[in-house]
Amino acid sequence: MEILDLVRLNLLSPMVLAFVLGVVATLVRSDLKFPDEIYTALSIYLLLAIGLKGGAELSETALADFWAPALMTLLLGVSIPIVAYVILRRLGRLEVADAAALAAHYGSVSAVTFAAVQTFLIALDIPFEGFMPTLVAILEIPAIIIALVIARVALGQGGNWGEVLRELLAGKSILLLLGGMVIGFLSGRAGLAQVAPVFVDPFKGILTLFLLEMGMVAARRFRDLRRVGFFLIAFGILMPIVNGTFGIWLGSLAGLSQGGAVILGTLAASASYIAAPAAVRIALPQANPSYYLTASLAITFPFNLAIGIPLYYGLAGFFY
Amino acid sequence: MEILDLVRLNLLSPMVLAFVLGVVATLVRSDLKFPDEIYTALSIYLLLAIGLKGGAELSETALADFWAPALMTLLLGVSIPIVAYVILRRLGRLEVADAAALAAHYGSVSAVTFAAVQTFLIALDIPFEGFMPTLVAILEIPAIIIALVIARVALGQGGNWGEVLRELLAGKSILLLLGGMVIGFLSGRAGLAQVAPVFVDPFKGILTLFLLEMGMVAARRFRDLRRVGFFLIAFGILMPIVNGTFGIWLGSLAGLSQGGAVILGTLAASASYIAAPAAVRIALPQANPSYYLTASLAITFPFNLAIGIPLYYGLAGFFY
Amino acid sequence: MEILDLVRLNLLSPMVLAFVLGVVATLVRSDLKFPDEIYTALSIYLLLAIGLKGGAELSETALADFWAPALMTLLLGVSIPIVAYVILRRLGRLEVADAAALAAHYGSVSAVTFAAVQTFLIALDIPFEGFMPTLVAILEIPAIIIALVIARVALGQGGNWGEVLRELLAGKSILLLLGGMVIGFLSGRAGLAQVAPVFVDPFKGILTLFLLEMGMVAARRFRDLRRVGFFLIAFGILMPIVNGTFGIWLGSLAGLSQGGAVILGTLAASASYIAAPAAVRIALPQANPSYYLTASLAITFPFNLAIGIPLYYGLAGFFY
Amino acid sequence: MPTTKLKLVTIISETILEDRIIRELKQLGVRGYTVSGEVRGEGTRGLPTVDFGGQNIRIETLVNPELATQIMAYIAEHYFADYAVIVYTLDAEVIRSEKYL
Amino acid sequence: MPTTKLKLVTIISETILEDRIIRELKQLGVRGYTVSGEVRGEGTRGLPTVDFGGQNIRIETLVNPELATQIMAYIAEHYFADYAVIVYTLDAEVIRSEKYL
Amino acid sequence: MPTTKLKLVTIISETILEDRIIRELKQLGVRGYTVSGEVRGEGTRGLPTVDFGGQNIRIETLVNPELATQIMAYIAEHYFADYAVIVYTLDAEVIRSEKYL
Ligand SMILES: Nc1ncnc2c1ncn2[C@@H]1O[C@H](COP(=O)(O)O)[C@@H](O)[C@H]1O
Ligand SMILES: Nc1ncnc2c1ncn2[C@@H]1O[C@H](COP(=O)(O)O)[C@@H](O)[C@H]1O
Ligand SMILES: Nc1ncnc2c1ncn2[C@@H]1O[C@H](COP(=O)(O)O)[C@@H](O)[C@H]1O
Ligand code: NA
Ligand code: NA
Ligand code: NA
Repeated sequence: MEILDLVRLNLLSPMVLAFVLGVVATLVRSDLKFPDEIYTALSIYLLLAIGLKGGAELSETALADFWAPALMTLLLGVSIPIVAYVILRRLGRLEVADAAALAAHYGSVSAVTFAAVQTFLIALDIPFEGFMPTLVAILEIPAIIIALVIARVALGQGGNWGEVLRELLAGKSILLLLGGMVIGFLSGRAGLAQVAPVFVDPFKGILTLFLLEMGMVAARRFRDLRRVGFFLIAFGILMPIVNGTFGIWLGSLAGLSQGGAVILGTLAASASYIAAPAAVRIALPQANPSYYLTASLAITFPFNLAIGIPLYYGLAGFFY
Repeated sequence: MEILDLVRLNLLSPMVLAFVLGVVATLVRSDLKFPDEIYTALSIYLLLAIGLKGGAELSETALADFWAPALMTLLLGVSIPIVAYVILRRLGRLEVADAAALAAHYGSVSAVTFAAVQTFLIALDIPFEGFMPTLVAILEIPAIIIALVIARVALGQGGNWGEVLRELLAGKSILLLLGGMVIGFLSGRAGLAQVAPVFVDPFKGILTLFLLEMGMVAARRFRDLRRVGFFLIAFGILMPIVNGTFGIWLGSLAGLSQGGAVILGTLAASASYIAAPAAVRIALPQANPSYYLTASLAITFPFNLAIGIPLYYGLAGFFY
Repeated sequence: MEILDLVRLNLLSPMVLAFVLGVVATLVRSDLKFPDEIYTALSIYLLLAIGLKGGAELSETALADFWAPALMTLLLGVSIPIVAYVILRRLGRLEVADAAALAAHYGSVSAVTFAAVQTFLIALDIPFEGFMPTLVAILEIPAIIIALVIARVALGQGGNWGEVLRELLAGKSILLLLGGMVIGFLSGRAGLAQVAPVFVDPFKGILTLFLLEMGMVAARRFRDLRRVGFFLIAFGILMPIVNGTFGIWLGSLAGLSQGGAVILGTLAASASYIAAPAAVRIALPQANPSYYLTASLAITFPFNLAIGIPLYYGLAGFFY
Repeated sequence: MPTTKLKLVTIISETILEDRIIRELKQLGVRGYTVSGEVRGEGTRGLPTVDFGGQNIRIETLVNPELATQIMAYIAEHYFADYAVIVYTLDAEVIRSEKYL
Repeated sequence: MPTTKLKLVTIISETILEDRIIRELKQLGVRGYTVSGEVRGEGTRGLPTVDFGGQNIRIETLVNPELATQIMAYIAEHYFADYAVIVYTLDAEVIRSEKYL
Repeated sequence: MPTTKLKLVTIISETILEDRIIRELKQLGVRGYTVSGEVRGEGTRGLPTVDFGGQNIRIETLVNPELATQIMAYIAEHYFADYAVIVYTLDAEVIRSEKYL
């Protein structure tokens, strides 16, 4: 009941509504198009802004508070892809490559979902730890590596590991997140204040614009929904709920505040759509992109945005 | 006299001056170029911002105040293209297709001109109804349909009406305006406040950038002025004055405030340069684009921006 | 010592750190790419914003305070390229075309370096004259013309002078700077206030984004450093120090405030990377672009940004 | 490695016609195509651009010679009179020709 | 439907030369052309780009064989020494050939 | 002015492969190339795009006929199975052929 209220509140936020507008635009075949360059610019902005704020906060945090959550996050990044892979192979009967590809996506993380849950909590005035962006960075990569290792072992392939690793670590999302964090950390709150009219105040508005575009992107994948089948649709909804609950629980064990645990849960529940697809396409080309892109973008992302976030907030009540 | 003061004041606003700078850039053949993607992004922004603000205001308006202005707006949308068509055929001796194409443009509406008149009134602290963006949406399409019907009847053509209608309704300007309005309406003033640092505060500044580009676009059409001839130039200035006066009058009859009537008049006076050209090019390809684009962009738009808006404000004095 | 403190302070500003992040992104071969259109948009923004603020300030300045600094700036624009040319020919033994090309760059000016020094002084609460952007415009072109004249005389070439001059004067940086200044001047502080949420408040943040991209651009030139040789690297560091000191001294003679003299010195020290490369590539195609682009972008620009600006500030202490 | 000779048909058209031409190409039997947006140009019509985005697009499709002829005829009949559209073909060589036929 | 054989001349050049080359093509008698901006490339000169926008542009023009030869010679003479420019021709077939001649 | 006949090899591929294909082309002996980003298309694979930027890129390179054959074979062997990639060649004429060989 309280969760339903939160869902309603969340659904009526400009961000979620903008996502819906994007979906509608695609469904009515509007000529509205978001230039790719603007999409790229907005995502650079979001990642850098998340990093900057996180870094500035981190510079005021006792690092002793930080190791437990960091470790738990790493644990999430290692365990989720393994669990997901097993489920996909056993229950879903997917090919090795496809199962590993999906495992990489669900173990990794979506920065926009992070931005959305952060905005949700701020709107409700619920406090959370300032170092959360660090956890986004920690969670992004391990799952991808583990899933790729699983695939290579199962398929008996070798391959250019060094190159894949470099590409992952130098990938733009990690670079901007970590880079932004370092900038924020070194220049501190005073530095952040100087650029706040760009990187702080307009954050929600820019996120709204970005979600308009995400709605169009997700909706273009809708026609693949039939192709991916019922199992993947169910997976794209249930796996996040499982991962989200797991993340909240680990967050509570790690001593995070309730808000922090909701964020960690949402991170666990979210599926990557930047770093993972790029790495998987290169390292596991035989996996069918329709599966992982559709599940991540057309099922899990909208689910988390609209229902998952308030749901995880509600679920956190059981742990606090 | 008072009108002259307003004109001078208006001419010295950053927005009008930016338009002039754009014109100058083209005339001196500067290498200044506005990337198309930025133009697209700015126009997405403007339409969405207009819609959002309108929707948030609408959510606080008694809808009983709304039906009369809405009806009058519809009346404008139906009558202007008919009058324009007759004038263009009788006095201008234009071909059927060209006359209908121009009628579509002058019956429809320019969202940027709307943004400019709104900004003008806000600078003068003159209040107006919050639901004005709704009227933009109402005025945008009917005139185009009526003009196309006239052309098809006169030319004895049939054709794919359903497709043309869908394209008009799903066109990006309607989609963003109405979509923004729905978002603003549902999320209310509180929702708008969350995204105000993007969609409210920077509005004038973004409009200024946009008008810089519009100046370049309009000036590129100047060389066609000779080709379109004296009649069209006169039409591009006198028709807006007629339509503007008519719009103000209907606005006063509908019980709009003076500010609201000035806006309705400006809407009536403005000529479309997004929705109408796209629809006309597809549905009436035999009409010469030089005529309608030059009249709308190189004559009427600058006229309204520089002189028309303060003029309509002055004229409104006779009705209030 | 005090200079060292300033350097450290400067190095930890978000702007300089963003530049470093851009360099890192290129060195680790990240897939981070800044769309060209965004780069163009940001540079339009920066130039226009600089101009607008300058113009609005100028409208409140007694023009009697202005002629001496303007004249000194012109003197800088005339003397620097001559000195630079002689040094490059005598000490560096460069070809005529290459020496003249470099002279054009070091005599002209970098608007982003101007933005950086302005931001630096504002952060330290050091006042400076509002008309400084005018000096940017004055300094931009003469050096380029003089260097081209030198080259043509030395090479015995004729050529289309009128066209080169028109292109210089209609070049986008002059057009936006001067155009912005005229707009700011005519619409005054009240006009500027209307667009401040776009052109004033976010300035530092946008500059930060821009410097991220500049870092990537500069780093792409690093691999040419070996090719250009030790002499040019030394030139790219020492010439700015000489020019900067000269500029500060002339500024103090012209009666500028200390802040104003630091800015004039920084302008003198900076090397053009928009206007000069374009003009030189057309008018002096036989000059090797590797030399002038690498010196200007990969040596002098980062040097000024990181060390030069606080250094010139320290040096100004000797003249005040 | 056996190669096959096909035709590369190129259509340069106003942006606004993109969706329509692609729909029609598919109806004519085209199995793949590549579009480059944001090209610009001048021809005998001047600049009839109606939107501000890149004025023209280029559509290229590899097809067998008969289909190439059909496409050229189709475009000529339906677009030459009223729109700024040109079409031309080049001789191309491909491998894996079954993909295009 | 009769087709005519023409030459498609392609020039790839530094962005900065766009206006100049197009002016000169028109003087040589070209009646239409298409430009694709924002192409990038590498050749024997490395990267002499002077602005940050797309480094190169591609200019294509359909002309008769004589004019094609003339254009190639012109470009070679005026640009090869100092600028990063290449030019090549392909055999094209068009309909409505009077449009290009 | 003597002209030489070369092959213009065109590869249309997923954006994500750009760096890799160019590295490999250079290893095969290519001396220059031109890339047009932001092309989009459809073929027999549907839309396997993994990033949101322009889905495909077009890589063009002028080479001698033997190298052209080699490149086609290489691309077929390494990319056709798993990636959305096509390759075709056209006959081109150039001047200054030593530049490309
Ligand atoms: N001779 C030509 N060579 C290359 N492209 C051309 C030529 N003529 C026309 N075009 C292209 O086709 C478009 C339409 O041509 P037109 O219908 O002649 O205006 C132009 O905007 C150019 O992009
Ligand atoms: N062999 C080639 N194939 C395709 N494009 C080339 C080739 N060589 C050079 N180019 C293009 O022409 C431009 C100038 O070449 P260059 O003058 O050799 O530096 C390069 O940036 C490429 O875009
Ligand atoms: N017949 C064709 N003509 C032109 N381009 C094609 C054709 N088939 C495929 N392509 C291009 O090659 C890409 C990959 O094709 P595919 O591997 O068939 O999906 C497509 O996205 C198109 O851009
Ligand atoms: Na996850
Ligand atoms: Na109207
Ligand atoms: Na200088």
